[in-house]
Amino acid sequence: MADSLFSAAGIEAGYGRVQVLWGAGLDVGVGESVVLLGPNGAGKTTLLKVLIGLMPAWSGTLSFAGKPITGLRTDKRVRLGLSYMSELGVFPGLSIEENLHIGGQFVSKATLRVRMDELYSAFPDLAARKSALAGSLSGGQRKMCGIAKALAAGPRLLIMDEPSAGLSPLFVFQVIEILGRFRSTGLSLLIAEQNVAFLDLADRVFTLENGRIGFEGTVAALHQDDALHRAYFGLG
Amino acid sequence: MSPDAKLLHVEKLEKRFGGFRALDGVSFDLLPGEVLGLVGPNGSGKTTCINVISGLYGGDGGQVVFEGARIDGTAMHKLARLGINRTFQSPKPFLSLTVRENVEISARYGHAGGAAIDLDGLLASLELDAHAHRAAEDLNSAQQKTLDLARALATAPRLLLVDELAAGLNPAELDRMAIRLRTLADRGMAMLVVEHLMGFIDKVTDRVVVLNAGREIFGGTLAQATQDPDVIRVFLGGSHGG
Amino acid sequence: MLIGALLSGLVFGLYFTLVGLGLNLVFGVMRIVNLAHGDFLMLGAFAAYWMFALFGLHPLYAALAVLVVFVVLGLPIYYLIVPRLQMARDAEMLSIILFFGLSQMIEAVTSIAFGTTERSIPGRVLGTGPVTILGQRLPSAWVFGAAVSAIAVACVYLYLYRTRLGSLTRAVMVSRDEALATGIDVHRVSALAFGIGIALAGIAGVFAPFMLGSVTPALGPEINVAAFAVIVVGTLGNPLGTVLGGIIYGVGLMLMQTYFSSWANILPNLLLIAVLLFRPEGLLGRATRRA
Amino acid sequence: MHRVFNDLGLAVLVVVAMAVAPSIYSNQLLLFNFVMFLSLAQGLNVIYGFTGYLPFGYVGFFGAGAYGFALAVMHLGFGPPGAMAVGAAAAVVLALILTPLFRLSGAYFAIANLAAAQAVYEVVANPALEDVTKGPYGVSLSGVFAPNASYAAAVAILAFTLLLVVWLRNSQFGLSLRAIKEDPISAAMAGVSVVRGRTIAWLLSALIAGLVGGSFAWEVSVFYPETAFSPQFSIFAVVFALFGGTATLTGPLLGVFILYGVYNWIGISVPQYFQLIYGTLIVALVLFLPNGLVSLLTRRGIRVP
Amino acid sequence: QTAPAEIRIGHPYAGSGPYASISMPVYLGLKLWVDRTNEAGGAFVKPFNKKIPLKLIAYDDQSSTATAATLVNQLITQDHVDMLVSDSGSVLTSVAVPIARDHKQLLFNPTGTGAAFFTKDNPYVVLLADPASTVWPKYISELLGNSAKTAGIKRVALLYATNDFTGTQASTIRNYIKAHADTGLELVYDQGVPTATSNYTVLINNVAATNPDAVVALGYVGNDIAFLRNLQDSGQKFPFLFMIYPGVEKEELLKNVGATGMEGVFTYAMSTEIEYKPNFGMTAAEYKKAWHDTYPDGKYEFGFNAIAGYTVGLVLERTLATTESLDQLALRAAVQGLSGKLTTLDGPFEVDAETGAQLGEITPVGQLRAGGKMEAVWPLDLANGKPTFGKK
Ligand SMILES: Nc1ncnc2c1ncn2[C@@H]1O[C@H](COP(=O)(O)OP(=O)(O)OP(=O)(O)O)[C@@H](O)[C@H]1O
Ligand SMILES: Nc1ncnc2c1ncn2[C@@H]1O[C@H](COP(=O)(O)OP(=O)(O)OP(=O)(O)O)[C@@H](O)[C@H]1O
Ligand SMILES: [Mg+2]
Ligand SMILES: [Mg+2]
Repeated sequence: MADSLFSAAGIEAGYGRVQVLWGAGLDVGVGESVVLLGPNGAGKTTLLKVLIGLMPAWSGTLSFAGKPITGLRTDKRVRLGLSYMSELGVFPGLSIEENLHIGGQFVSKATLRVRMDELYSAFPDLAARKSALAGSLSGGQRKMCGIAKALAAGPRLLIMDEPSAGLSPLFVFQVIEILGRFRSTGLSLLIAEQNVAFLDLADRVFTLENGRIGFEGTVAALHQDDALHRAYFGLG
Repeated sequence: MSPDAKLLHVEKLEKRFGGFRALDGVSFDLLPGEVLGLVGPNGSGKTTCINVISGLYGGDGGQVVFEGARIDGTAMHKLARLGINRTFQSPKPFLSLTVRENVEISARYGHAGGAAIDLDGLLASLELDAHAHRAAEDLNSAQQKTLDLARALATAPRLLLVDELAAGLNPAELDRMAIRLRTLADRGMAMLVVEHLMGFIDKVTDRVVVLNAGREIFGGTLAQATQDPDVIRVFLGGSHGG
Repeated sequence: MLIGALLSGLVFGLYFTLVGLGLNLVFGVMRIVNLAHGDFLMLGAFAAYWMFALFGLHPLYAALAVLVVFVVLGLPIYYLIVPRLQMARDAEMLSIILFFGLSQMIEAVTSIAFGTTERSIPGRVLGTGPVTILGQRLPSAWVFGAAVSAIAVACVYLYLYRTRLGSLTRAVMVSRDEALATGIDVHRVSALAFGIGIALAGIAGVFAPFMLGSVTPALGPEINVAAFAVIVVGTLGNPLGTVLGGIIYGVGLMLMQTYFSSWANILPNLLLIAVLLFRPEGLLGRATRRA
Repeated sequence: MHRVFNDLGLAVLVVVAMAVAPSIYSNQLLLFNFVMFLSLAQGLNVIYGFTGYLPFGYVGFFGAGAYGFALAVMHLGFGPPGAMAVGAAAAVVLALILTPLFRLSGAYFAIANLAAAQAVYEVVANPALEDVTKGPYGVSLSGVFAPNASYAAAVAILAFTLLLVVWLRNSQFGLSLRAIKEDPISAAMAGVSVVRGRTIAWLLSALIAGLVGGSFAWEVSVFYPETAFSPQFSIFAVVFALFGGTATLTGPLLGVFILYGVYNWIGISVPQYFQLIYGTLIVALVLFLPNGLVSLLTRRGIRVP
Repeated sequence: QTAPAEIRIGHPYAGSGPYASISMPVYLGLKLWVDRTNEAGGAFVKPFNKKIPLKLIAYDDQSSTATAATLVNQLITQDHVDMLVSDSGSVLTSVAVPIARDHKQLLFNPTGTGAAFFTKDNPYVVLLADPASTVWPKYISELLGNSAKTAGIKRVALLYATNDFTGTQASTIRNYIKAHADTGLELVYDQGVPTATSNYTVLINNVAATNPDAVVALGYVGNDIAFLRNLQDSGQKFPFLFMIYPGVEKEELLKNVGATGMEGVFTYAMSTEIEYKPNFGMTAAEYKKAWHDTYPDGKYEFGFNAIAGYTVGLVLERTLATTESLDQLALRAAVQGLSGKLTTLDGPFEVDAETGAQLGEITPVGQLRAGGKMEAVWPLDLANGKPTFGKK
């Protein structure tokens, strides 16, 4: 296993007085891709929000690149090299181009220019409508824009919440392919997903059930477990 | 196909946003109890199609005929009472009302005729009964989508428009949802199902229409579609996935 | 008469752009209605008055001083009020009430401190005699005020569209939640926008004694009505829209004064309603989708 | 079922209390203002609490009611009851004319409504209409002045208003309004006629303001357009309703009793710092009780009438 | 009957809001009088044949009529004041009129000049420190008529703020001009503008375009300041310009407009300018000094409203000294009794016996000279100077 880039341990969190996470923890190595599987309402989104700092953890610790980041604000975490793609993913009232600029807010101008060219060639649909408002895009187009925006930050770890939800099969392949390409440049990934096609990207898998980590291991190990296989790959 | 047998007849539907043609002459028919899959790449106009049929947007050309009468231009709440209902791609429940109140409202105001709906039974069949007295804002997004469905079903529609209900469900849940929709169709409810997961489409639909850039590029069974080179090129991308 | 009305409408309208600009910015970024906007303007006017009366300070320097002081003043006010307010369920509506209360406080303190008489700064301070443009004579103070407005608008435009902080500001305008998720320090961006917003009101206030004849502590509410008209007719969050709104307002007002003078004050109201009804997103706005 | 009785009980209690109050306390005009603001705050509750639209120009309907009353007395020779009906009708007609404002949402609606009220004021106060409205010169209706009768009328209006709110809170129609408030598109798809629901709530809300305006015109009998269209009526109604907590029966009532009570108390005891103290109070209240007084209870899961 | 320990005087005033600038000076003038009187041991009250201290109960109505109404009611029903003085200006006075009448309490009205308040069937109101709006422009109308004959001032432009105070004066002047068409007087411009108008550049242009000999521009203080400043800035001159406030609140106008900007303007020559020989109370000069001694910080300008407040006090004092009892109708009778006998620093006091409207205190027309000096120019018996007219 590679050196640890990011780790979370014993995370408890919730909304109001309702506790959702009960001591969940996970870690991502440098250059590693981790997929977080889990049924609806297990708390995946909640966990990711805690990891990026959008929600406070009631207890537990977080560290990134060896530094503790538990109480750090989101913007500080982003500066350190974390990046998050929410379920919405874009600024609907800004153009695609502006979205990418905001995504790359902490990156130097020259680097950003190069990266944006890369992103536009990876997402030709976006390149064709640079000045369209992200809010006028279809669900799938928006996701593409959101991914591009998150990548524009040039993060070391990209955290994504169900990037494939609502994407057409072609786009799912494209997204996986694009993420694969960025992974090979050393990007670490932490992806909450339902779509098992993403397991192609995964070095390791965590499952989250009722706010607790259930399974942790490689994709191969997941396949070997009958019960898990049934739960996450379905019968058909 | 005799004209009166058709439940829904969509002809040369057009919708423009500014200069952009989101729908560019889409036509299809739907029989009672038939499930039609509406698929296509992102941005091809599927949601727009549902938006126009359900009255959220007025069309810019073409017509929509439901049970022999033109319905384009009819207000949404009237369409609901006529027997057309829908779910939303991003769920839109009444957040501060309870789950039960959500469905009560549509049963009370949107009921499209026929026998009264057993709301508790409906909630139970959708696995929402445990949350009946919780506010809808406490549900997660998949549960909210299911609530959208419950609300639509509470009006006893004859035509149900389903927009990406399955997105975000895990495989086990997907299977259960597919069975549910199939059961409804078998009882005579016609459906237009928009979905990207081909496995789900395969289980639920009788037929598919593939849209691209606001135009139909294919009509037929899913099996045929997966062989069609255009469909593969713009939509499926090599493999038929899901 | 027509040309005179059009020309002074233009000049007067540019000034009203400045009057509305800060309100626009604050609403755009924080989704709060600063009903104390007019009172901050009034404070700017009193600041300029006293700086002139005590030290003979030229309004231009007063404007610079007001800019600095108000931006700095805006930060604590922001942190004291806005984050708490935004935790409320219907913060947008609640803000109307909160800032109404603040406006009362400002007016009360000003009345107690300075009394209720009319105050102004002599017109000659901004140049003597009328300026002749296209054969029309305009008060030189007005031309001055309009010029400062134009500069302020240009600065705000450059800030929003040409600086990094500005584009972050626009991102917050679009979606606070997404801004948080993207790692934007929303409070810093908002606090600054709030400070700039009231500073713009303050600068407009510096010129109010010239543009409006004189000022009293009760000036606020009147100004708000005009400012609302200007920013709604233009587009929320769009400084160019505010320019358009201001000019339409100014020209409309002057034309009304010329041809239907007793109805002149109904104009901003009708303008505002008409624009909202026919183009709810404002004249320069772009619509987003509903489902 | 006993929900309804709780609500009704509270309504009856308030109406009876206000009906007997003048025999205990002799500043009847102050009591009148209490009754007036109770109705106005609840009238605002009907539209804001149940549909989410904040009419910041609510005084437009109040003024229309007052001037409707005055014109009916001056030009048609109507007695006060008939003139009240005319006032109410004027407010409802104005509300009908303004229904297109529902295309707007949030602050846009509030601001547009404010502008509409200003526009009505500008029309009424215009000297060009001196023959009809007496323009800026004000109306004098000393012929119908009868403070006891107008007080009774105001209490009757309050009773009507409270019953209306009780009904909205306990009926299917009220539930459909809340659905519209949450999400109009979903409500339409659930078969609720959004336009109809909103319009009914809007007209009812305007009707209340119109009636109150009529009773106000009757009570004061001499007034100027500035009086009948004073923005203070809107602002107070909004502040009181929000301070108490909207969409409940109790909230706006508490808001009026407490805040307007405090208002008068400050005004009489420390007039020099009246405005400062009241302004500070409002700011503090919003910051510390952003969801209204009743949220102290509802937050703990207690149902408030 | 035993004498009360104090005479309670009730008065609502506007400490904030749009009417504060006219209301505060009246309140402070009244307060000055109360304080001075109490220093001297109180006011002599005839029914008890001794001096009794005064107590001023004043509430802030914040320029709100609804609040003003409840406060008036409070003063009557809770504070049981002996004498009730309404707030300044017609709008805030209006709500007090029916309340006072209903409670059979005499309303001492300082400056609420709206004609509608004064009806024959209501004995419970009396106007003290201003003539009724219809009476006020008597002399300026006459001066216009005279100037038409003697100086060729014929084409008149009338521009007024649309409120009760200025609107009523405008219509009096308009009627005069129409009735005196034989003198050659002619209205060439007649427009009302909203009272909130704060810029007159375009209006001045439009007025000038009608080529008038005389401009009569009627507004409140703020309007007049804006008009004069815009006029000065625009470089436009009119041979004859009449405005209200250059005379009424001269100090405030001088501070805001400057003496040059006001030179040659015709205006009401108020008691601040005309040395009336009061038969009771301080002279204008003495009062002005007293005012500046009492309120030295310049927050509240000395002017007509300041005099009005003090004048109200003087009338109250004389009323107490001559009334048969503290009964409200007796007070009214006593006020009536002062009519034609009392002259204050504000001029001769004369009340319409039937309606309670003020007929005296009519202000002559004055004209401003260099340095802000004023000469009364009409009527001739009060004049200490001659009207001069500018060039076209
Ligand atoms: N804003 C909220 N307020 C209260 N409870 C919430 C909120 N958001 C989520 N929850 C609850 O927290 C639990 C976990 O939700 P979360 O969204 O984290 O799940 P998830 O695994 O991301 O599900 P999904 O697959 O639907 O995205 C759910 O039971 C949900 O009802
Ligand atoms: N209100 C709108 N304003 C402007 N453009 C719109 C609007 N609604 C839809 N569009 C455009 O119409 C096209 C079709 O959108 P639609 O939402 O129907 O796609 P879709 O097929 O549902 O895509 P997805 O699968 O991603 O949901 C898109 O390009 C979108 O940008
Ligand atoms: Mg989730
Ligand atoms: Mg879609």
